Order: sequence, then structure tokens, then C-alpha cells
Amino acid sequence: MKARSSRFARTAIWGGFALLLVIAPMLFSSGLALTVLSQMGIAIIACLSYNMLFGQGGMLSFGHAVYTGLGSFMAIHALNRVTEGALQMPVSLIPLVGGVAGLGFAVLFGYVTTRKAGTTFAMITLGLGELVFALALMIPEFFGGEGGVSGNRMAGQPFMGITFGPQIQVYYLIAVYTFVCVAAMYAFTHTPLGRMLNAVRDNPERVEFVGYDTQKVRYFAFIIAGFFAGISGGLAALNFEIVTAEVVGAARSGAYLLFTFLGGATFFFGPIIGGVLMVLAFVLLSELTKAWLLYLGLIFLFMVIYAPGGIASLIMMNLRVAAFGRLRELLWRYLALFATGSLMLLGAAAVIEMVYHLQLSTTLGDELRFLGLTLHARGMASWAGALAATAVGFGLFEFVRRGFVRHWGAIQEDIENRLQQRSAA
Amino acid sequence: MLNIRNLHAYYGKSHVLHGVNLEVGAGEIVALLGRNGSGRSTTAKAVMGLVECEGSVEWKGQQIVGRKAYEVAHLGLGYVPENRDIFPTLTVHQNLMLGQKGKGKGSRWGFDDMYAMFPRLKERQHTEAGVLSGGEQQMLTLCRTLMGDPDLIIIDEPTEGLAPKIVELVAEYLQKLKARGISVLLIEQKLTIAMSISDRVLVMGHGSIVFEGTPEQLKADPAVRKEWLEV
Amino acid sequence: GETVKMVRIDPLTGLLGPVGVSQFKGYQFFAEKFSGKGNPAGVKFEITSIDNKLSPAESLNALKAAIDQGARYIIQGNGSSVALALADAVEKHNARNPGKEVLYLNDSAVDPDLTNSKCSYWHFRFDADTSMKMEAMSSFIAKRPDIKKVYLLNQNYSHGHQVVKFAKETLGRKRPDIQIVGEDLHPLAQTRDFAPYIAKIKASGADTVITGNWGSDLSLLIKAANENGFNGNFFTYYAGVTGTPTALGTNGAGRVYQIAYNHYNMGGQMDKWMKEFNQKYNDDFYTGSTIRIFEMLGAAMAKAKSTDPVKVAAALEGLEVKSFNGEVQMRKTDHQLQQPLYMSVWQKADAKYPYSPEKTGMTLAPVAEYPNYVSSTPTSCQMKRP
Amino acid sequence: MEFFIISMLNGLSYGLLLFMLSSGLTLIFSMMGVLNFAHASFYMLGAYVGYSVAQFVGFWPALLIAPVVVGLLGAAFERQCLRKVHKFGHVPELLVTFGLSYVIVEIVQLVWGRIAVEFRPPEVLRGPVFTLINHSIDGMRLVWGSAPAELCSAADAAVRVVCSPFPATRGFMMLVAVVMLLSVWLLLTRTRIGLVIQAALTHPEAVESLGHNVPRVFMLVFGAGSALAGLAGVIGGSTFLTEPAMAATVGSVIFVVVVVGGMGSLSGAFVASLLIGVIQTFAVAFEYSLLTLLEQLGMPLSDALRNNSYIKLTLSQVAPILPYLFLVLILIFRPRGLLGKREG
Amino acid sequence: MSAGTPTTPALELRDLRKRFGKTEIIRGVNLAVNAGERVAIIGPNGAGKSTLFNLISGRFAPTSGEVLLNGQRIDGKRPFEINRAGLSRSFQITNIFPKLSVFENLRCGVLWSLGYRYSFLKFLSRLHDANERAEQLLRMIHLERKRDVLAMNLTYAEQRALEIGITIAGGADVVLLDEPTAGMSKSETARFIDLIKEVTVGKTLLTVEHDMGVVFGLADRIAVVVYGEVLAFDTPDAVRANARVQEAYLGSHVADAQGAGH
Ligand SMILES: Nc1ncnc2c1ncn2[C@@H]1O[C@H](COP(=O)(O)OP(=O)(O)OP(=O)(O)O)[C@@H](O)[C@H]1O
Ligand SMILES: Nc1ncnc2c1ncn2[C@@H]1O[C@H](COP(=O)(O)OP(=O)(O)OP(=O)(O)O)[C@@H](O)[C@H]1O
Ligand SMILES: CC(C)C[C@H](N)C(=O)O
Ligand SMILES: [Mg+2]
Ligand SMILES: [Mg+2]
Repeated sequence: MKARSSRFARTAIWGGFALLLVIAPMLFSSGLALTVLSQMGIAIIACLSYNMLFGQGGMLSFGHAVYTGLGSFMAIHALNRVTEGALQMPVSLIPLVGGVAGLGFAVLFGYVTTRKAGTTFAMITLGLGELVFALALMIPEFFGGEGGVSGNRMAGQPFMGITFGPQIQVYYLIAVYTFVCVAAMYAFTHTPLGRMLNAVRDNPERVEFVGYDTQKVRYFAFIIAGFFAGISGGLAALNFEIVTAEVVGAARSGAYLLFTFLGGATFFFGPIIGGVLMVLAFVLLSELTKAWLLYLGLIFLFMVIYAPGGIASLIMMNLRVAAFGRLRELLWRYLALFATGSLMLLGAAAVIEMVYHLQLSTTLGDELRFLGLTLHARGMASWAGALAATAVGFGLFEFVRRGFVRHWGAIQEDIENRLQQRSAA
Repeated sequence: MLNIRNLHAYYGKSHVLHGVNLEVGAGEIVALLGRNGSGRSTTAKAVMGLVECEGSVEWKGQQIVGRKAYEVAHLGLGYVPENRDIFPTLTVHQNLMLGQKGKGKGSRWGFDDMYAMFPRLKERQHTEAGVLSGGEQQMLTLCRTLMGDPDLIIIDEPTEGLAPKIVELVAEYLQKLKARGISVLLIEQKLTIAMSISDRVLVMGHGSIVFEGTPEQLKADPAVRKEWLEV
Repeated sequence: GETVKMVRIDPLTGLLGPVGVSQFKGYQFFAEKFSGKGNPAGVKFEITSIDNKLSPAESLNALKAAIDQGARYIIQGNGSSVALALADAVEKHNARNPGKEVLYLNDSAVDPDLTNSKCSYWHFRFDADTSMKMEAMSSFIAKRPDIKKVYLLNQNYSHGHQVVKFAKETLGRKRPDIQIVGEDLHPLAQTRDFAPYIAKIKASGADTVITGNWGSDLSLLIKAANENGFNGNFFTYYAGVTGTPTALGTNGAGRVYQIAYNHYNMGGQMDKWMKEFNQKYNDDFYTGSTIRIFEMLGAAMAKAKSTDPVKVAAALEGLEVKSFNGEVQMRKTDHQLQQPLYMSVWQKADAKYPYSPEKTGMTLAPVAEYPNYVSSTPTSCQMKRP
Repeated sequence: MEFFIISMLNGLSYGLLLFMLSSGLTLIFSMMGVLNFAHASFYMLGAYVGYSVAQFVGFWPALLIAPVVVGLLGAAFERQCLRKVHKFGHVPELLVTFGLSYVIVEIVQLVWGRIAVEFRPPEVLRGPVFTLINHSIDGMRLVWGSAPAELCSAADAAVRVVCSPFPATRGFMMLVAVVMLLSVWLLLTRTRIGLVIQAALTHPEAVESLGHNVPRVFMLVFGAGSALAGLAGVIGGSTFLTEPAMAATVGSVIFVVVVVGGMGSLSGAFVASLLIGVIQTFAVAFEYSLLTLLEQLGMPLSDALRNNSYIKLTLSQVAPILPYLFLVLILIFRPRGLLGKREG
Repeated sequence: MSAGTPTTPALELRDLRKRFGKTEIIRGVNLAVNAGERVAIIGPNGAGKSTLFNLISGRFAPTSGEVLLNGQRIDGKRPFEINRAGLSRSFQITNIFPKLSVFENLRCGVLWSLGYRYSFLKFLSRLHDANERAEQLLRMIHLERKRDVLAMNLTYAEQRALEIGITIAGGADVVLLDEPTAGMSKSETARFIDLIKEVTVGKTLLTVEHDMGVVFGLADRIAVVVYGEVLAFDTPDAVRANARVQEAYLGSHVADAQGAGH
């Protein structure tokens, strides 16, 4: 009975996921939306593969871009061979080339890096990352120097009218890969290796005393992560049709870490949220405001300090509250938090925007549009308004927050107690 | 000297101490007995300001509830935590050094006293404390606290993991401390030494004191022993 | 008339940001000047700019964004690396989206490949490419017997590579006796400290350095040269570009040369514009190709009686206009603007050559002019026309 | 000859700048176990703050004020952010500093703009400390300050005279670095702070109940480390370039230094800094490649091989990767670094 | 050695030595434990008991000497190799997988012995033998009701039990327990001894203890280690009688130490 219902839940979730992937481009059909959706798929795979190391294996890597990036390069070269006719292969399989490349390099570098854990591991990955990046500008034959390597995805014979010229076709290719990879990586967490990986994260020493070689466990996981990273790289190559050195750069590696963490490394689906956020930030937020990196950094700081479990954990907590049927009573508090919070943020953001404007784009005059409202960077009114909004917002927010914290605490206590009783009963 | 009245302590939300009352007089050895989880260590932590607590703890007449641990320590209270909180990466000698207050001037104790007390430590004074044997670590924690020259020292299960011979040794030294006018609050599991060296014994159960009296009285009171100490 | 939406994709941040920022001011300034009555077609030019951080990949995203915003005219110049990627992307876009074609107007990327092996129908270059500039520079050096040992220091990307290639080729032709005593490529826009390179140059005993460096890569190079006591000649492309004049200061006098299609004292209308620009932005205008882009677009649109890129492209081919440096022509075969070039030297500003960039009291004074027939070079371009 | 001397000095001065940075990083790491990703950002802050302060009160006061300001900022950060995540362990700590590095870069650009600012050293430091004059006949000699023009030019063309001035800024840089080394070393050896913090890393409660105010010490150390970075910033910024990317460019290199030297080993950091500084400077100077090597060995080479771009790569071209190559090799063959005690 | 055991000893130490820096901690230990025997190791603090365990279980490599498991040399091997060879140990300081559920903890202990190695192509839920074994262990250590609780939320005693559970999970036939009852009250200790007896029936057991009650209640034979040497290795009564052991270790009031025991 219980088993069946859980199996039903599982099919429902995966079905829903598939459906979402299929209809997404119909909901948002603009050129921009399509770009965003495609990149999301790519980012999701990358972040999930990163979390195999970070979340599940406790391996803090600062060089994951090496594997996505080298995957991209191999893929783009393969693509160009196909274009020349030197290689017979449907374009739809190019991402696998990336995957194999990622795997290959993981086998190579992983052998070195995974011999160590903890800080040393982090440092080696950092070093390797920088190394590969520096190499990129040194070996133009492979990396194409400053200019990078470009390719044309409309290669080989179209297969039943699919040329991969139009973005929509590329999107669906990405969607398919995304679905398969997510499923595969989820499955991995339920295999012996996946479980021992958690064990190694928690207590490597003891693992050695139950018969496992911690280095091997780390190494194998690293290789598998490399494979998926490579696939995401390969997809990126097809999507952008150009690969430049920065895809192996530290900034990219940093982004994976940052967003995987934001999404929530402690739950499998955390990195999926992370990937989505990553693209939203890079494509939309950066369009919206010049200050986006600042906001990003602040959000990140805030999360590390107050919600180290990432967004996923926040969701799970509330789900738990909901499961005990106490979410409704929090609803209005959430609304209040949201209202006051956004008032405060709006004000603060307006201030930041105006400063940025004064600092960076004075040539464009004093006017700037921000979320639909027009500010005068030198206008008294705008400043007063913004500052007032911030102050008032903050005051109210703080007030509401206090109440919320108390209420939340009470609920948690109640839940704990009920759990106690259950395990007692 | 130490006077605890109606002390309540909490770990997050779980309420562990429910109104503990106890005193320790000057130059007195008081044993605090009880089962696992009865709250003895928590009492110690509460006095040292290591857990959040309410109530009154007076030390030499001044209220110290809510003080930071390092303030309490500077007032002359010494604390030997349970389960061997030595500093693994430091050498034995450095561990002792950290025990000193300031440059350790005017302290009743110096390194030599400690090494005299436990020659084993002298042998290993330059090895990293982390690799010491369980027992050696236990000795080290005791000495480290003494270096701070406390007037009252709270010892949490000092004989845990010690060979019977050493247990006797420790017992002797606690009496030596007493001789030097240092009061001791001894948290113990092993009735034997508690009974043999302490002036008074307190028995703790479910976060409050359930028996108070001399060792003799406790011996004479099987009911209490049965209910609160054995099973 | 109708408005022509143009987007400039260029670095506005990073070490080379200052160049892009200053150039963009130029575009805003002249978009205003040339709009409406300013051009024969009477169109209104509207220009915005997207920061590509000098990265080709970023530039392609920027291109997508620009097209989403409905721009049909893309301008870029800073970085041949970017230029090559952009030309390729525009080619693809136009092939895949007939009816939505965009034109790529290149104001400063001077890698000859763009109008030779990699030439594209949708790409038009308004600067003079390295083959032309080197032709002129070498002719000038040919007349300087005191130059015996040359050192080639360039940025490690296509532009730098081409400078090296053509410097060797042309000098070999015109001054076989000159000795190339050293040759270095350094990463683009990353080197903060050129002292090691200067030490090396001095050790090589070179009396002249030829460099295509620009922005910080040139100003820091020259700063280091001054600090570490190198006092040979510099033959440059971009001595006039933002930041470099300050670095040159007074002690570059008579040693630093620039080959370009313009200089600070072109006279006539240009002087007025530069003065006005300087007052408005308190900055110096040096990217003259900006002006010709507007001149030629206007003319082409008038000729085509349309702003549709396809028609305009056709009209641009072979188009001739009279510009601040005389008759210029967009060569049909490869879309390379044919134009005269000037060799100028860094010296005290005086009555004859008054304009002084970045308040240095110095200026770039012309010492030789090379008319079209001299500067012009053959092309290997086989243009694929739609 | 003078080429060698000057290059060596360049290398050393660059190395010493690296050391100024890595010393602070080492201090923080060895004591608090925190890998401070924002360290280079504090360096940048130092440069910018120094720049602004110098506008008002001149360079020398700025040289003192800027580090203090940065130090305070560092301490504040420790108090407000780092302390909060301390209980979660090292990874969150590292991540907080990681996030901070993002924020600082943006704030710097917010306040000072996205393009380099003109941070010029004071008059006294603009000239050279000394000038090497290499006369093809009279040989080499050294004059303090800059050499008069007549010394640097010869009457007849036969004799060759080369003047190589050594910039005062770099001389000053070396001086400060050495002073810094001494003071940090004293702090570590003459005080008990080091021990207290090490102990507190594993058993904060025990240390507190021995009467040490742990939080305050942590704050002080972090502040001090940041201040050192700030000082380095003022000097580095005025010698080289003050721009928003300056943090990123030194950032990864100083990690290399700290790891190569041995996590938390000050002397190690010192050696590694000089090593990397010199290597990188000289690498630029050498045109040797595998090709030249093989030719020296008199091997017969096919033209195909000659044109193989990999073996044509010269040392000067591969210069940028050397530090990282070094790092990886060290971590493989000597994970505790050159002079490190325990594994990081 | 107790008289005539024809079969090869389950565990044998031959002139085992270990030095840390200058100090030699284990100075030539010889010991032969027969299959199915329960041996307790006692000795003063710092005598080298835990070190001995670390040498046998592969945590440290011995400086010299041999360790034989059922006649096979295992000295100098890595811990996981030794474990695969059929020797398993517990730790003096509790050493479990805090962030995994009790059940998962046990299953981790089981996996290798059932030959699943590093497989990433099988679902755990399909590994029926592994799951059954884990459930069975769960019952053995009386933690069924905590099946899905994270190990870090167990009480101290429960964690100690889990510690034992993981140790025996792999089905090793030689089991080393280092101060299994450390930090437990008399009552708990008593219960715990029974547990240990239950779960180690038929296995060869080696344990370090200070609690004489436990030692005498559990061991068939007792080895007394002093200053890295075996002072005596004999039946409990013989050891208690042994004068040298008396002054070296037990001290006078061992009698009432027991008294408190039972
Ligand atoms: N860090 C903690 N968080 C939550 N609860 C705790 C914590 N430490 C102890 N407790 C609980 O508080 C109660 C008293 O613990 P305490 O350590 O004071 O017992 P004790 O008398 O010292 O027993 P013993 O030291 O022998 O285990 C126990 O129920 C224990 O589970
Ligand atoms: N890695 C090491 N380096 C140096 N000395 C060590 C190391 N490990 C153990 N020792 C020393 O070896 C001796 C024996 O330690 P061990 O832990 O085996 O004692 P033990 O018999 O277990 O004592 P206890 O009953 O108190 O646990 C101790 O003096 C200890 O200091
Ligand atoms: C703006 C210019 C300096 C760009 C340079 N000419 C190049 O081709 O890359
Ligand atoms: Mg306790
Ligand atoms: Mg032990």
C-alpha cells in the first residue's frame, strides 16, 4: 500500500518534470525565453554534476569548469570535423563526445586530485583550474587563443527535417539530455557507490574500516561527475556555437559552486534550482541592472549565514510545516514579510541603482528607469523617496520578522514534540 | 563559596535542569552523583556559563549567572570538562601553558608540580596531545585546569577510562588539593572513590538534586541508591 | 525620417574599458550630429552599447540581445578576436533568418583576414587594416637609416600576430638590413608590469620597438619604458588612444610615432568637432572611423532609398564619399575602406599643431602622408554574395 | 650582467609583494583555519582606500590610515559574518569569504568606477633608487638616484653605454615587506595568541573555561591579517595599477604561494613568494623552448617537428602557467608544502 | 598459552613492535588468540592497548614484527584490505556516520562483504540480501525503533551500540572492541555486556577494558599489557592472582571495583 503510493508519487514527479520540459517553450516563446530555457538545461546538468562532488562527496572543487569546458572544446572540434565531413556522426550525439571528454579528463586529473580530500583537494582543483585556463591561451591549436573556436551546428545531413538551425530544435535536444541526465544522476544517489560516497563525506576513516578504499570511492564519483559535466559542456558548445577560454576559467567554476550552494547542496533537487537561478541571474538580472553581481554576492552572503542549507532546505522546512498542517497560519505572516521586505529592498535597490548610475553611466544623463519607475540620479526627490522606503521598509520588516520568528519557533517545537511522541508510541 | 539556587538550564528547547540547589564550602570536596543524562555535566557547564540558564549562581558572594566562561574562569573557578577536551594539535607542555592565567605568576602550581604529580606527562611533554592515550589525556586536562590556580575546581568524571591504579592516584590528589584549601565539586560515576574521599555527596536525578548528605548517610540509605544510582 | 537602431558591442569594463567608453561617447556625439538633416537620407541614428568584456563568447550573447532589441546595425571594433567571432556569427544569423539580416560595421578591428581569407558580405571595415598600416609604416622606416635593430612586442591575439607578420614581411622587403633582435607576444589586457619586457628589450640592444598594442597594454608598456630607462623609438598604431598620452608625458617626445588614418590636427571641420567634443565630455576624440560610418550609412541609405540592411549593404559596396581625410571608398571586392594614412610623431603642441590630448601639452604632429594608392593593398577575398 | 641584476631585483620585489599578501593569508589560515578568499579583495580595498585618502592628506599618512581602515573592515566582517558561520565548520566559512570577494569587487566599482584610477606614488618614490651604468670600456658602476644624462651617452659610437635605473617604488616595496616579515614573526613567536586560537579551533568551550576571550582574539587576528593585505594594497596599487581586476589577478597566485610554502607556514610563504616572483620574472626573459633544447642536444629534427607548436613554446610563453604547475606538482609530491608541518 | 590448540590461531602477533619518533611504544608483543575465544586486554594508561589495536587493524603500520589473521600475514596492509580479510574493529571514541540514518549506517557496513563493491549500476533498494542483513543487525542491537533516525541524534549509549553494529556488520569473524563501555553507567554497562556477548557468539573477540567488572565478566583469557609488553596472558583467576599484575595495574581496591560491578 505505502509502497504503491510512493511509486505513484515518483512517477508523478518525473512525469511532471518531463511535461514541464516539453511545454516550457510554449509558455514562453520569445527569442530571449528560448535562449534562457536552453541555458537552464545546460546549467542544471552542470550544477547537479558539481553537487555529486560537493554535496554528496564533500569534495569542495574550485575547478569544475575544467570538465564542462574541456567537454565543450572537444564537442566543438568534433562538430567542426563533422562539418568538414571528416567525421560521420549525427549532431544530436555531439554532446556525448563532450561527456566522454569530460570523463577522460576526470580520469586523468581526478587521479591526482582525489588522492587528497578537504582543503588540499580544494587547492589542487583550484590550481588545476588555473593551470588549464592559462594553458588555453598557450595552445591556440586546440583552444583557439583569444578568439576561441567557433563551429556551425547545421552540420551533416538533417535528420527528418531537424537541422538544429532554429533555436527551438536545439532546446528540445537539450531538454532530452537534461531529462536523461537528471534521472541518471538521481539514480546514482541510490546505488552502493552513491551511498558510500556519502559515507566518505561524513567519516572517511570509518569507511576504511568497513572495507572500502576512500580514494577509490572519491575517484570513481569524480569520474562520473566529469562525464555529466562534459555532457553539459557539449550541449553548451552546440548552443553557443563558440567556445572560448573562459569556459574553463575560475569564474565559471566559482559560479557552479555559488549556485549549487544557493540551490541547496544537501538535497538532490537543490542544484536544479541552482542551475535555474544561475541562468536567470546571468541572462536576465544582468540585463536588468548593472549592479547584479553586487546583489548576487549579498544574497549569497546572506544565505550562507542564515540558510546554509540553501533554498532547497527552506522549501523542505516549509513542506514539513505543511505536512503537519500548520503552513496556513503562517501564510499571512509570509505575505507581510514579503510586502515589507520588498519595500525595503526596493528602496535599497533604488539607492544602489542611482549610485551606479552616477558612477558608471553619467554620459546617459541623470534619468534612469528602474523597474518601470523613473529616477533622477541627482534629484532630491528620488533620493529622499528611496531612502525613506528603505528605512520604513526595514522598520516594518524587522517588526514582522520578530513575530514570524517567534511563531516559527513555536511551530517547530510543537512538531518536534509530536515526532517525539510518534517514536515513543 | 559556591552557592547555586534554583538553577534551570536549557539546550535549545530541551529543558534539562529543573531548579538545582547546591553549595560548596571552602576547602570542601562535594561529590555529585547520578545516572547518565541526569544533568550533572550540564550543571557544571551552567556554572561556567557554557549553556544558557536561569536562576542564581553566587560565587564568593557575587552573581555569575550569564557571565562569559572566560570571565568566570578569571574569578577563580576551574573546570575540567568530561570526555578529555585536550587540544590535540598542541604539545602537552603547550596545553599546560594555556592553562596559565597571564604569565602564571603567583600561581600555587607550576609545570614541575604537574610533572611531579604525573611523571607520565613529563615523559611525553613534547608530543602532540592528540596522540596521548585516553588516560594520559585525562590527566592532562586535570593539570591544565590546576595551572590556572582555581579556588574551586569542578571535575567531570576524572577517572573515566583510567586504570584502577591511576584512579586511586587521582583520589589522593584531590585530597591534596583539599589540603591546600581548594574546594572540589566532583562529578562521578564510580561510587567507590566518591564515597571514600568526599565530605558530602549529592545525588542528582532528572535535573534536580534528589539526595544530600554524608557518604555514610548515603551508604545507610539503600532506597536512594536503588532508585537513583543502580537499576 | 525613420530611426536606425544601432548597437555597439564593445568592452566598457576591464583594462581596455576606457577605450570603449571614450569611443562610445564619440558615437553618441556624432549620432546626434548626423541625424536628420545631418545625412542625405534624413534618418535618425539611435545608438546604444552593450559591454562584451572583450570576450568573443560574451559578444555573441550581446549580438543575440541586440537583435532581440530589434537592432539591424551592429558596430564593433575593439578586438579583432571579437571581430572574427562576430563576423562569423552575423554570417550564420543572416543565413538562418532571411529577412532579418543585420550588418556588421567594423570601426577598428584591423586583422587583415577580415577582408581576405575570412571576408564576409555583411562585414564592412572603416579602419585601415594592418597590411595597409604596415605598408605605410615600413615605407617611413625605410627612410630612417638610424633604425637598425627592431624589437616586435605585441599582444597575443590575432591583431598582434598580424602586426608581427606584416612588420617582418614589409621590412624584409624594404629594409633587408634591419635586424629583428627580438619578438614577444604577451597576453591581451592582462599584463600589469612590463618591466621584465623592457629589461629584455634593453638587453637585446634594440633601438626601435614596433607594437600594435593599445589601451593599457600600450600605456603600461611606455610607463615601464620610462621608469626603466629605455629611450629608443616606438612605432605604434595607437599612441593617441585613451590613457597613452598621459603615460607618454613629455619624455616620449620625438621618439614615439603613430600610423593611422588620422591624427589630432586634421584641421577644418574636424578641429571644430574635436574642440566641441572635448568641451562636452572633457575627453579626446580619436576614432575617426565613427564619422565615416555615419557619412557612408547616410549616403548608402539615400542611394538605396531604404534602411533595410540588405539594400544598404548593396549600396555600400564601392560607395565613395568625401571625408575628413579626403576621398575614401568602400572597396567592392572585400569591403575594406580605401583611404589615406598619416605617420605622426609625439611632440610639444605648438601654433601649427595645437591640439593637446589629456592636457599633456604635447600632440601628435603629422610627418608623412600616404595617399590611397600607396596604402592600398591587394585582397584575396572571394566574396559570397546572396 | 646588468640585465641579470635588474631582472633579479624585479623578481625579488614582485616576490616580496606576493609575500606581503600571503603573510596575512597565512596568518589567518594558520591561526583560524580559514582560507580567506576575500584576502586579495582586502588588498584591492587597501589600494583604493589609500588612493582616496592620499587625495586629501597625501601618500604617507595614507600608508598608515588605509591599512587601519581595511583592518577595521576586516574585523567588522569577522564579527558580523564569519563568527556566525564558524559553528557550521570550515566550508561555510570559506564560502562566506568567497561571497565577500564578489561583494567587495562590486562595491569598489560602485565607489571608484570600473576603470583604473590614477594612484601615483609620492614625488620621492617616482625616480629611481639607483642607476646601474654599464660602460663597454669602464665597465659597470652604480650611482644613487638617477644618473645624469652625460653618463648615459657616449661621445663616440664605438663605446656602448647602458643605464638601468631601478625604480624607488620597488625598493620601497622590498623594504616594507621585510619589516612586515619581522613584525608578523614576532607576533607569532613572542605571544601565546597562536596557541589560544589553534586550541580554540577544536575546543572553544575548553579554551574559554581556561579564561581566554576567544571571540575577541579571532577578531583581532582577522583584522590584523586584513590590515596587512591593506598595506600591501597601498604599495602595490601605487607601484603598479589600481583597478577592479587587481584582486582577481593576484588572488589565485597568493593561494599558490600559501599552498606551495606549506599551509600556515610563514617562512614557507616567504620562500615560496620569492621563488615564484623570481621564476615568473625570469621566465619572461628566456626564449628557450623544447625545440632549442633538442637542438642544443644536437638531435636531428624533422621539419614537421620543428613546426610543432608545442615544442616551439618558449619559456616566456609558458611563464603564466608556471606557478600553477608548481602548485600541482608540490601537492602531488609534497602535500604539506615546502616548509609546512602538517598536511593542509 | 592454554594447553594444546592444534588449529592455527585466529589471530597471532609475532614480536610486534612500534615506535613513534624515538619512543618505542610496542616492544615485541607475542600473542596467539584461538578461534572463538574472548580475550580482554588490560593494562595501565598509555601501555599501548589502543596502539596495539591500531597496528592489528591497519591504522598504523608496525615498525617490525608480524600480524597473522588465520595464518595470513596482514601487517602493513591498508585498513580496508584487512577488513576484507575478515577482521573488524570498533573505536574508543565513537566513530559512526553521523548524517546517515541508523539503517544506512548498518547497510554501509554490510555492502562490501556482500560483494557490491563500487557498483553504480544497481539500486540499493534491490539489494535484498544487504537490506535483510541490515534489518537483522538492527534487531540484534535493539535499535529497530530508531531505524530511520540520523545517527547523530542517538543518545550516547545508542551510538555505542551502533558502533558495535557497524563493526560486526561485515560478518568478520575476528572482532576488536576498544573500551566498548567507556562512558557508560554501571546499569548500561551491564546491559551492554550482554549485547556484546549476543552479537559476537562464535566470533573471536578482542577487547580493551578498564572496568574490571566487564573484563572478568566477559573474557575467557586476559592479556595484561604494561609498557608495550605482554606481562601476562592467562585465565581471569590466574591473572587476578598474579602479584606483578597486582602492583603494575590493578592496585589494591580491585576487590571493591568488582563489588561495584556485580
Ligand atoms: N549538547 C546537548 N544538546 C542537547 N541535549 C543535551 C546535550 N548535552 C546533554 N544533553 C541532554 O541533557 C541531559 C543531561 O545531560 P548531562 O551530560 O548533564 O548528563 P550527565 O549527568 O552528565 O550524564 P553523563 O555525563 O554520564 O552522560 C541528557 O538527557 C542529555 O541527553
Ligand atoms: N601517533 C602517536 N605518536 C606518538 N605517540 C603515540 C601515538 N599514538 C600513541 N602514542 C603513545 O603511545 C602510548 C600508548 O598509547 P595507547 O593509546 O595505545 O594507550 P592505551 O593503552 O590505549 O591507554 P588508555 O587505556 O589510556 O587508552 C601513549 O603513551 C601514547 O602517548
Ligand atoms: C580598438 C583597436 C585598438 C582594436 C585593435 N585595432 C584590434 O584590431 O584588435
Ligand atoms: Mg556528564
Ligand atoms: Mg586506549
